[in-house]
Amino acid sequence: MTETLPATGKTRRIRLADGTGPVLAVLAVLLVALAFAGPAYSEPAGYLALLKRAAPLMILAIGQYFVIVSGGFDLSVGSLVTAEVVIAARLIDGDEGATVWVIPLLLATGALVGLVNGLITTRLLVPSFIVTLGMLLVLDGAVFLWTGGSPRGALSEAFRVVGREGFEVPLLGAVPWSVLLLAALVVAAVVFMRGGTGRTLVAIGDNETSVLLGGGRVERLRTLAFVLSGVSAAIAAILLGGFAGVSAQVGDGLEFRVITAVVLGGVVLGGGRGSVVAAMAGALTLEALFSLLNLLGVAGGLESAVQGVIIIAAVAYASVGRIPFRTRRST
Amino acid sequence: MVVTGLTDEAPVVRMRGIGKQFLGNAVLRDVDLDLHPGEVHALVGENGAGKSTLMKILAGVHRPDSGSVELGGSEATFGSPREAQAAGISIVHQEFNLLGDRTVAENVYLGREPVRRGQVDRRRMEADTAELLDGLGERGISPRTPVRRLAVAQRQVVEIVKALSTDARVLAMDEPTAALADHEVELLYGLVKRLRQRGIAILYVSHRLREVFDLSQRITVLKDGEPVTSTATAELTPDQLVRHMVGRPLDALFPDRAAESETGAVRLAVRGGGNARLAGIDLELRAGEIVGLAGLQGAGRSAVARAICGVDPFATGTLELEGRPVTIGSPRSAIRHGIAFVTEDRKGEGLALRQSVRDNALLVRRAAFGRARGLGALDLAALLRSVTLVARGPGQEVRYLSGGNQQKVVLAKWLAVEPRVLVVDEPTRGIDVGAKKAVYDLLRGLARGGVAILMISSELPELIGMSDRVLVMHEGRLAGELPAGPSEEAVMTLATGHTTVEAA
Amino acid sequence: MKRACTVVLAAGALILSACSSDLPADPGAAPSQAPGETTGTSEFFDQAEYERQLALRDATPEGPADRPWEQALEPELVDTAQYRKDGPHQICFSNASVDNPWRQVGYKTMQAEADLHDEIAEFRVLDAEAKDDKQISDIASLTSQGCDALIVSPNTTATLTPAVESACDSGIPVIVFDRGVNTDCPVTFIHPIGGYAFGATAAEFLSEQVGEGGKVLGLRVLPGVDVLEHRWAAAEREFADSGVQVVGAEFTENDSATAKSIVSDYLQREGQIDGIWMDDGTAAVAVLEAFEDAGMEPPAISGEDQQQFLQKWKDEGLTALAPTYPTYQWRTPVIAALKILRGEQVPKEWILPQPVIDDSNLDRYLTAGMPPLHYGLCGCQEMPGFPQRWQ
Amino acid sequence: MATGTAVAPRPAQRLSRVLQPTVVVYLALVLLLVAGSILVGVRGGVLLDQGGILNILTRSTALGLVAIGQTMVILTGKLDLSVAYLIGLCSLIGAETMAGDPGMIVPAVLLTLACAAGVGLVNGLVITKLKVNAFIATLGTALIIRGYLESAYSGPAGEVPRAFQHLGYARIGPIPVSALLMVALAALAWWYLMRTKGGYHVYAVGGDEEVARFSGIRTDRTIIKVHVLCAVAAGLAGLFLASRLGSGAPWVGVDAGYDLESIAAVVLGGTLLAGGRGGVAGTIGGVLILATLDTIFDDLGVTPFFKDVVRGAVLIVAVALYARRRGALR
Repeated sequence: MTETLPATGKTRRIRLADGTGPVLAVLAVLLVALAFAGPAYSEPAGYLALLKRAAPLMILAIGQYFVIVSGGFDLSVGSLVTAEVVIAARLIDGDEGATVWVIPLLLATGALVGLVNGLITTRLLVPSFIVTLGMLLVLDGAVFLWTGGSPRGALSEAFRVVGREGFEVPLLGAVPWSVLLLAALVVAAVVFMRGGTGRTLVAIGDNETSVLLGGGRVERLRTLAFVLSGVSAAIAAILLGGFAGVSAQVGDGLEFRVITAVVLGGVVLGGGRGSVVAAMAGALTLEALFSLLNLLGVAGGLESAVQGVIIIAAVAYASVGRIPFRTRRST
Repeated sequence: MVVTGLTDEAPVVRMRGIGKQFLGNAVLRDVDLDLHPGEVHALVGENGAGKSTLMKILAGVHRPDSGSVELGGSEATFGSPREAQAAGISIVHQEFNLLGDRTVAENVYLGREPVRRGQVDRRRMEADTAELLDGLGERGISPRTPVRRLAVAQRQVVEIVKALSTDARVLAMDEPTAALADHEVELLYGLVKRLRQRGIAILYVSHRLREVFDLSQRITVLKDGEPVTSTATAELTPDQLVRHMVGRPLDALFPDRAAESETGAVRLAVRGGGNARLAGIDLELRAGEIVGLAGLQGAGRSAVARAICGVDPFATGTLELEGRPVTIGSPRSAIRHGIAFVTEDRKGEGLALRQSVRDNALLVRRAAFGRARGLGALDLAALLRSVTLVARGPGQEVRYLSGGNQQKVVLAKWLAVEPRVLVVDEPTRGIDVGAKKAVYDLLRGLARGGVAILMISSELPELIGMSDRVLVMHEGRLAGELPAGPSEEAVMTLATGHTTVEAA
Repeated sequence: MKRACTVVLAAGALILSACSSDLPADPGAAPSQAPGETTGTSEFFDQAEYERQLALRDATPEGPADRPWEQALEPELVDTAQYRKDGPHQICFSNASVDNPWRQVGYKTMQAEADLHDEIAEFRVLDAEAKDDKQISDIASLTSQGCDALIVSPNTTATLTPAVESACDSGIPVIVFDRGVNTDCPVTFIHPIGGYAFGATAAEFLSEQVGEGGKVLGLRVLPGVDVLEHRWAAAEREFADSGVQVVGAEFTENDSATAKSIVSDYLQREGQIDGIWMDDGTAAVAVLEAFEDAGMEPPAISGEDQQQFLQKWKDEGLTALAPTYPTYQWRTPVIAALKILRGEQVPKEWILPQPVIDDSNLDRYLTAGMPPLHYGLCGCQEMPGFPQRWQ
Repeated sequence: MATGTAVAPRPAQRLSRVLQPTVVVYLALVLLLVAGSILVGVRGGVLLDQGGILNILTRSTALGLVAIGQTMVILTGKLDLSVAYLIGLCSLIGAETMAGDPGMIVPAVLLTLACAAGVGLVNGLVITKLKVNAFIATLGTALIIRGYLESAYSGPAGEVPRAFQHLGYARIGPIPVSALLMVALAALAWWYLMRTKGGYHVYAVGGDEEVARFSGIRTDRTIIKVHVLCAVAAGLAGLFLASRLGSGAPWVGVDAGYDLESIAAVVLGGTLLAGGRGGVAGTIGGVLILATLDTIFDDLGVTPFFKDVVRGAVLIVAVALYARRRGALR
């Protein structure tokens, strides 16, 4: 603490945000392991396929990150994904022309669900865990009440392009559109989190009062986080629906999987700590892990057990493992 | 250093040569302290002098690095507050250690519930609590009331009862009046006197000289972790005590006041401002001046600050900025009108501790202005230099900074939005002398730059030394205005509504 | 004080006298087939039943040819005169759940069937939402509510057996369909031929298509559901007999995305897959898309009678087969209930024919405009309200 | 800052003192029963006949057992997401150990509860010693149990003897014995929370862990204890379900969603999700409300999808009301 500040901010090193290091290390190990386990991973196409598969979860992780880092939970994303796919199928009903207005409508629906979650959380002071749990039940029921029990209609080819198809790039081969979309969202998320609003969102998770007294619109920003989470679920639904078509089970269990992913990325439940890149890396790590286990022919049961051990270990490492580190730093 | 006891009884606590270091900084060096039964021993000193640390060593929260603690004549080292408690030493914390949803009795016996036939003996617990409350003359509090429903002073009583319920022989009280209104302090006086009569030894930590002289029989002054003097109260005058505490002429710390020519037009004016806690507030702040706002704790100083800054806005009256009436209903609107508010609770309200220096310094700018609308470009490095921040870099998390540097970050985040009115509430609480001086210089520099500053402080010398004018509050109203450099006595006269003030 | 004591005592006595149990009587010598504890599929394999089902595939059904839901294979009729009762009737139905499209289509068909009959004054339904415990309560509650006949679609075979037994004991006719129970107390048990036939038919087709040494991937929904386990058990045998290489058997939980990912992984790992065997066709289209997306020709595939699969099959001329587990079986229990209440004979085990869709009869089961997860064998095409009611 | 006057209870405050969440819950339950009876009556049925009461109580039993445990965990400010899988696991351990032999009932029950306690102990240790957030710790445990269940079982297994099945089926009039046992357990939990030192510490830890620690309470022990108790309660629920089903079933807890549903019941019963406030009495009210809603909807022939919508809405509205009242009190 004898050093004074560097003269400008321009010389700052590229610094890994807190908690990003471990997850990236694990991810690297998994990717290398994948290369050994499956011949397909010896070339870019294999990794692109992995990214394509991971894209929906990674996008959900971005949305969930906003909510978690500002101190909340969003348990409604899984059923929101299902609802969006079912809504899309019913509204499009195989009509190519409908795609153009249905996609904005889906995004708006996601935003609306997020808005409701956010408003109830911030205005009615209901813990977000409960709000989004209630929303999970409501969405689960409402969408099938509307369609009479099972999905109806069909998705158009145009709707499915983003989730399913790709474009040719020299050297890389076919790059899926979803990977491109993912890349765009990653950039957008990183830019957002580096900007004022993003930093303020993290500060809310850390100390809400300081932001409030600092003139921040805490309620609005927290609501924004839920809206972004809702929109991310809509985008994930477009990708998942595009990837595999209509299904009534498409969002099952996604809410816990995405929270696992975000936590795996070192984002602290309760807010105020963690980076969006790490959250996405957590999602990719999880998907890479599933792919690896699958390639190794590990049975389904072991898969969830491994997932369980990993999240406990990751969080335990983050909270216990950091303590000696912390003391060293504070001297 | 130790003067002979006033009472002939042997001291119940003898602390000898106590030393303590935190992270290599010595906060206590070779401190001796005796506590006698039935005696109030005041421990005074500036913030950061080591009072709290010494008290926590007594209460078993910290272990001393050197020296010894004797209790009733035999060596005692306490590994935990529990052990100290068992030995008869209890502590009344400055911050309440109470559970709002539990009843008074449940709080008093928290962790030590009497058990009878396998279950908690509620009847006994409540009866004993009632008895303790009775013994202190507090009949207004029912042992069955949830603490949430009690007034702050009543909670303080509960804290004290909690401390007494362990059959304490020694009671350490840390700023027990900090949260109390003026008339509530009187209640506490009575309480302390009754405790004395029971033969309890009391270590009384306070920065309020009046209380010290009213209550104590002996005073120990700490300065920078070292004992300056330990004397019978009767042998000291307030003037002497202040000199012991400060150790040097206070004046040297404070920059020169504003010259007449430097004060400009009225920047902010409140007329007839009032809300639940305030009534009839009329005040003016001029560009370039520092106005001190004095008053006892609870007199409404912070309420004025919170009202001006939109946290708990005025419900009545008008507020004018540069002659134009404005409505300020939220911190956001205050900030957008150029009003900045350095709150007294740095950690709770000021900083996002796990975020970096940069993020904290930019917090207000980002939170209140979004894309920096209406603000010029910001040179963060220059800003941080201007507050003389010492940190590893803008990426360092603020929780790793010292209190003084944390306060500089708080100031920086407000300076980043170029305020025209700056309200500072206890700007030097809990920071060391060097940092204090830096804060003083910074505030004066800002005033020179044309900022109107309203400063609140419980430390009268500081307030007097810094202010170009002093406004004094009493029970939610402005009791009067004093010109630059008033005597403490003059301030206290207005603040207490009395004509005589014992403390300098 | 004394009075209070008396009251308490009286109340106690009353309570004791009211003690009772809803526990069904001990089945005693009933062939309580204890469920096994080991993993794997062997516990689900029953050689005799396997052979019986394979034979049943070729048996000629009795009953009207245009209404397969009224047909029965090798019926062994039982007398039901004891249940004869004048209408109008209250028919009750304890449903396991409506949590998948197959059950949705079936349930709608069943409601339509109930609407057809004026003798049915009320058709009461309790949905167990896939909870065994709730279904046990549901059955008990229906039994006590004056139903004239009780239809049960059990959620789990083993665990629902006692509840069905106690319903039988109450004297009302009980009709069980779809998944069975381990007791023969119901008047009739309605089901299509069964899982072995389903699995074997599909496997025979695939074996023929891929030939010896061909690679087949098995895609299953869930472990532990007996009907589904039978399908795979039969298929495994068939594949082993014909020398087909089974590259894997994976669970998809009926999720298209999961299924598609699994197939993509296998295509990466194996390079080529010649045939896809599915125990449930819900994800068939997604599976075929995995091949398309990998730039490969569609494999030989066995699916089911879902609309979207049949449509794709027709549009793209797939090499495909759809053994079915027909949803029209949801009509039969209502018909059976009324027969029983009229005192007419019904088969003790009412085995419905299990048509197989191949290229030759594909058009018959494909109705344009139906939802993607509609089932072609709903037997509902002639019912009032078709197709809107099913859309 | 504060007015020193002793606060005389204002009428609104007095009212709020009467309207404790627990009272509100039972008032709501009564209102629901009345409204339900009318609705069902309009359709020509009777809600609260013997069958109806039996239904509501039977339905409440398993959820009630889990929710009692969950209440204790939530009172400390934690939560337990592993109960659903644990219920399935316990039903299997119980049924397989009994294997139809009446002599094995006692050992099986003991073994099951010991296993459950072990899982709870792991949860508690991971939370307190490894300092893992309870949400993650118990989600992790849930996944591990799920993994075991998936790889080791493919369906119902084990067999409970008839003697044990009486637990699930015996009743006194319209009151199932198991429901009485559940209520007895609730009473025991109530006694523990309201009357014993351990219970006091549960509230203290949930109210403010720091204050509790400062007052000499071994907070880690309290947290571990509630997790063990919660797991044991889930174990009892598993045994009860095994006795109802006649065998163990791996997914019996998951299919019924007992993890989130138990949390919903606890919160519906007025316990604060953040801990420190609430209790078992409210929880039982919450459980009864959920079961009554179910029964009413069944009697009205409402689709399960509509039920979900109502459940979700009820949950949010109830907690919003509690939050308002609490906010008004401050």
